Amino acid sequence: METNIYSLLKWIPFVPLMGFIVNGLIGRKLPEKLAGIIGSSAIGISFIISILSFLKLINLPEGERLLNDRLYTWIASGNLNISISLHFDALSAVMALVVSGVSFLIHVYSIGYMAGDKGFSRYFAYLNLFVFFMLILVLADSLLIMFVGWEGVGLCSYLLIGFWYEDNEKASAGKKAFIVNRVGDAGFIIGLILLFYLLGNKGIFAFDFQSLSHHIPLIAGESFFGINALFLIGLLLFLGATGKSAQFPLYVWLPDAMAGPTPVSALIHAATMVTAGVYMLTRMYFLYELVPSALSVVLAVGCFTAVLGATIGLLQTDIKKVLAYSTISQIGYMFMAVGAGAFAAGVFHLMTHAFFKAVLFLGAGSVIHGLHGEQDMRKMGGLRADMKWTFLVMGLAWLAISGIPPFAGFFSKDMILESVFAGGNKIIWFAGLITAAMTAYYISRLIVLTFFGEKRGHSAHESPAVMTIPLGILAVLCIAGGFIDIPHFLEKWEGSHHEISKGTEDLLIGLSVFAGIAGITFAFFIQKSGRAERVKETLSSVYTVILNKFYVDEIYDYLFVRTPRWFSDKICFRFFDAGIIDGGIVNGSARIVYNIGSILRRLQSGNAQSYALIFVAGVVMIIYFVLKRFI
Amino acid sequence: MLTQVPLFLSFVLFGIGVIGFLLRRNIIILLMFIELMLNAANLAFVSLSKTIGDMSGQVYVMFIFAIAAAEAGVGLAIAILIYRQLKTTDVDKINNLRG
Amino acid sequence: MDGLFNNLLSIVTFLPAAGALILLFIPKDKNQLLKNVALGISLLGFLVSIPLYFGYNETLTEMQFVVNIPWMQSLGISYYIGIDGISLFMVLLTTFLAPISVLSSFNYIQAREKEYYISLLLLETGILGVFVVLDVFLFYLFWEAMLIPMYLIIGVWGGKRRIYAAVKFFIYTMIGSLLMLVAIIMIFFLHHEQFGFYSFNLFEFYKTVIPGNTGFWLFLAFVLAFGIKVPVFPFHTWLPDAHVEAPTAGSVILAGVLLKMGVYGFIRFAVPIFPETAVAAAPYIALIGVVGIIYGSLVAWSQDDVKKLVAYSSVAHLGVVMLGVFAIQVNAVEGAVLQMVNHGLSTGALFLIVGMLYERRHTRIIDDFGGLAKIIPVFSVFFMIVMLSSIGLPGLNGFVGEFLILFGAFHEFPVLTSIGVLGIVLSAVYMLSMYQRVIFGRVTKEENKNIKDMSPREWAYMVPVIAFIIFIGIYPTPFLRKMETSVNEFIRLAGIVKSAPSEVKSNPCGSAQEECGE
Amino acid sequence: MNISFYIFGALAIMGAVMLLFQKNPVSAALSLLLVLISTACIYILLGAHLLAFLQIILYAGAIMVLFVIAITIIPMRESDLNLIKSPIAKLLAIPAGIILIWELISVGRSFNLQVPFATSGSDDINALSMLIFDRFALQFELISLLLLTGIVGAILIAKRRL
Repeated sequence: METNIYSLLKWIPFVPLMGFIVNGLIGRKLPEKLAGIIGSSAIGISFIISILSFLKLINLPEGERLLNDRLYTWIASGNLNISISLHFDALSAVMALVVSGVSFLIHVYSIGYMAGDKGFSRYFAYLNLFVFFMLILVLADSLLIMFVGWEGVGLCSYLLIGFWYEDNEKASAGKKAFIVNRVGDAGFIIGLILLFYLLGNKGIFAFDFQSLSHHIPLIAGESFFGINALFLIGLLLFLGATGKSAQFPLYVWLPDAMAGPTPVSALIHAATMVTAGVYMLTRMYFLYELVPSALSVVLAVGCFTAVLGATIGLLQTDIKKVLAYSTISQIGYMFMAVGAGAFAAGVFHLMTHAFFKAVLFLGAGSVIHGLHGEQDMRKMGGLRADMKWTFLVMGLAWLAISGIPPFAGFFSKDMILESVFAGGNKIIWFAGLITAAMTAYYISRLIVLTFFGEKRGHSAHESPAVMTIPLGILAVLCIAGGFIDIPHFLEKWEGSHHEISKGTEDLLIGLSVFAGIAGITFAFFIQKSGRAERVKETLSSVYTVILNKFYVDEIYDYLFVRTPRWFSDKICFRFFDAGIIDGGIVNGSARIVYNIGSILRRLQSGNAQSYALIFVAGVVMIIYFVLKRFI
Repeated sequence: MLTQVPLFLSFVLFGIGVIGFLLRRNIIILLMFIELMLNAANLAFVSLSKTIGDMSGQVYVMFIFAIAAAEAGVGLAIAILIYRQLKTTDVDKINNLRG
Repeated sequence: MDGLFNNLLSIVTFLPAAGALILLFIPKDKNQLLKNVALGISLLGFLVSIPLYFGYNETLTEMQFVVNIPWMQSLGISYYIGIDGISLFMVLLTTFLAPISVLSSFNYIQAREKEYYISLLLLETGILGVFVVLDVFLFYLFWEAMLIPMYLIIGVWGGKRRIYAAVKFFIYTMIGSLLMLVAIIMIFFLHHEQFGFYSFNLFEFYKTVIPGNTGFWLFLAFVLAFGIKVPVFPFHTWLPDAHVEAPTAGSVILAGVLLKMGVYGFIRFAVPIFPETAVAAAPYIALIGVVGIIYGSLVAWSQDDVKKLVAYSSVAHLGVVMLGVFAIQVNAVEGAVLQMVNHGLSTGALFLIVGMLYERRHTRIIDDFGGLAKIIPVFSVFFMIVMLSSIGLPGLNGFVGEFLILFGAFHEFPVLTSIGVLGIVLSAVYMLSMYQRVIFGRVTKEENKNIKDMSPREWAYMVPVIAFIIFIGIYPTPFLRKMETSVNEFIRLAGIVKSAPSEVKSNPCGSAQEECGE
Repeated sequence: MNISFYIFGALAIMGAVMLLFQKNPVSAALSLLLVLISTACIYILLGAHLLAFLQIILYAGAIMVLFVIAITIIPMRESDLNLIKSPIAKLLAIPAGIILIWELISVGRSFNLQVPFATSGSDDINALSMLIFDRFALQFELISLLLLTGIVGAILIAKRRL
């Protein structure tokens, strides 16, 4: 396969980078509008270039759809030679378009949302930097470059979650996100090193994805400490993915990440960054296809997270928290797809999810904006009349996420369930179906609490056009997104197809639509006039456990924060470092010398004559020995 | 009489000098014992010089005279200084270097 | 001109000492002049050292810019200096950090300024000497000589417990280096026994065959000397004390280059002189390195003094470097050398940052700060970049070194390396916690409300460091390329199995046989 | 000849022993003088006439005068003149001295210098001065420097103010 040099490619990430530099260096001196326009137009240009590249790509014959732009050699050491180069194939094209497109809309939305904030230019600088890293992640031509973007988006996520740094809790949420991500990243980097190492042992030092996909069968039989090496690599990379994509057990940072500005939650913590794990696994599909065992782990974890996220989402009262757990659950869905080997379906759901979840978040942002920062759903209600436009778009997204045809979510979700079913995992499939119903329920609950019923204290105002127009565009995509034939475009990633009969397929579609409708109906039924309260009372213990998110945060806090902290402070520092090494050995030996000295010091009476006596005694003895020896 | 005899005399004088230096506590008396020891050394030099018939020994004796004079001068000056500072000539009480 | 180029290395090494001599003749009370001259000299030192980089031919394995003048011929001691691709960067790092540390002292040092700048410049010469000499005797001379100005800098211009810290630093280092001296003399005589002539030439030491058991003990002496300097895990307790008490510039030099002397010692002396022993001991030393990573990070986490935290983070970072060196694998060693430069830059910069905080608030306790981002935003940005570099964020310098080390070390010690990767997580934990408590949150203390943002002088010394931090992060190739050959040479030396010289002299004691009494 | 030697030797030892136990500093100085003069006489008996005279002039004259001046300047209490207090030192000092004497004598005997006394009158003073100004010229000059520094030192130490 030839590699094309397509020099426009580098500008996809670099225009946002320039936007970051401009806004970062002189942003504070610019008027607010200008800073916003610079930030947004940088992403706009990047989007346009993505479209141009995409057009160029689809004009290529089907087998050679790959654009490549090699910039320079980054690390050259020994046999290792890693160059910064960009890779544009069908998968990265889809991702680049989604990322830059959604980012652009959210940038524009942010101009309205963040208006008047003290850190306006800082916000846009961070956001541009995020897009830069995200595009690097997407366009990277090797795992290591991808890792650069991977960590970079983590950094930006950290910065943006803690954007209002004066609130210590928000800053802590940012820190938590970064650190939890780092745990995953450690897995990623070990997996990457293991992969490179094994390939290096076979004499292969080209680590771009194309040659990886060629050479990976070479190491298929390798084992490492008795474990199948590829399985291990797959798991380690997946650990990285669970960190970034907020999967069990590393999902805990995402709900806290809602501390950031709402557009950030929409962009980073729903549409783009958190789906990076799915993208990465899809990128490495050639590896995972060789190790079905790793894929089943992915499937199990994805399914478990989907159920878990949806369950916790059922009872949350903070509007953004509901969406956060929904995101966790939906990404679980994507991993289910990946785990079932239907990579394309995962990416398809990734895209539709990006659309409808962005709308939900931005709509929620609009509501929060309209209510002057109120996030508790129990204090909302009846906003239908005040915020017609917002209600309209959120309604579309609601139907989309609930899986009602013909909205986008229906197609992708159905595809996932179908491929899971086809893969033979009936239990997983059933869990997925239940999750779909629960999803429909909690989103409907959100809509009901927010827009229906009577007003609870707050009156709201509709957001300005700069916020509503991007919302509108995204809402259109919620409808149209399902008809974009991503799976076909990503044929390569389709995975092995298990054929199922037409009849079964129809039945499955029927069941999943039924699940969605059931969830919605149930929500409307139960939220009416105190029925929820009664349910709460009958199931109070279950209710408490779920409301407290199964106490996972507390358990993690105890296991991974308090205990090591205690260990570090009391055992390592105070006992071992200050006590044993410093107090015992170092100062102890000093004290021994000192004590011997203070005993010997007594001899120094200061009396010249006693010195003389000792001196004479010495002379006498020396002469004695000399006499004995020689005479 | 053999030339050994004055040599042995010098040994005895030296020994008494050492004993005195160790026993007495007045700083001036101590200096006197130092002079006594130097004197004993001189006697040894002279008698050995006579024994082996080399005059160099006597030259050394002259040098020691000079050194003894210098030592006595400086030593007594120090004694006076100590007395002025500490109002005592008792070596037992002069222990500023006590550790 | 040609002669100048040949003697460039001597000039680079002794220019600061000459500068100290000039300072001697400036009256005590002309403070501004003193500072300017000191700054000028150190800047000149850096400028003069730049041609070393461009003049260094990376295709050659042997030492370059060599000067070899016999000194005490009867003992085979000569003034023998030269650099390879590894010491090149150590020299450049030293000369680069020198003007920065001088500049950072302008306000910090208020008393005995003349003596301070003289000590600083002498220290620079001492360190440069360690990095360039190829004569073991001279090496020891510089190794010890450099202690004195550092001891003074900590002991005279330090904080409250400066005497304790200075003495601890001195004695710790001394214990190690005395044992090393014994080992050096031992090898010296072994060499004489085998080759029949006296020599302190490093390459003669390389040739000396050291029999197994003796080799082990002598190697241990070297390990102790260099290990204390690095510092590797159980010998690190002098470091936090020295750092906390030292003035800013002292900490910068200490962390930036002094610690590198230990690692450099391993690369230049311990491993090539005892290749077999070193290779056999490598897993254990790598283990100590990994323990250092985890332990240093854990302890750093529970510190409440910013400087102490950074000091413990140094222990962790140097643990990574040790892991890299003792992997004895080309990527890992290159990474280790690069990481030494990186650590010098980022930890040096962290100490500069702490120094700035201290100059403003006269405290280093983390809880005395909080919410600084609002008051001094520019400072916070610099702090952020430096912190990220320290935790090894890709795109900044720390990552490249760390990745190469981990990648290379994985070849030799996969399990250890995987544990070491945890250090990446932990470094984020303690650094971010510290950053958050200092910079984020609300301003709670009244005193913090009026502190000033960075002054032009502070810009002047932070910007070059930041520039290098970013540059190495995105384009490390110029650095890696220059060191490649030398690193390969190091690995070759480490792999050699020494054998006794083929024609042993008929009289094994050679010409001067006093010592061969039995 | 022999007899006079033994007499002077006995006088010298007697003076030394007296010095050991004198309470009065002036008597102590006189005891020391007795030792010095006896020694001078022994020098004469040994034929070292020049040294004998120098001994009288320098020691008995100059140095003793210094001592007497010092004694008169510094008032001394009776108690200061006693022996040291420490009983251990008292117990050890005399045996140490006696053992030292015994050891020195053994060393002296071991050299086996059984040379009979040559009572051949006085030495050649010319030869002595030739030795001083020729072979020991440098040392001689150094000694003069030593004396000079001794003088300067003594003045500096003892001065109240310059």
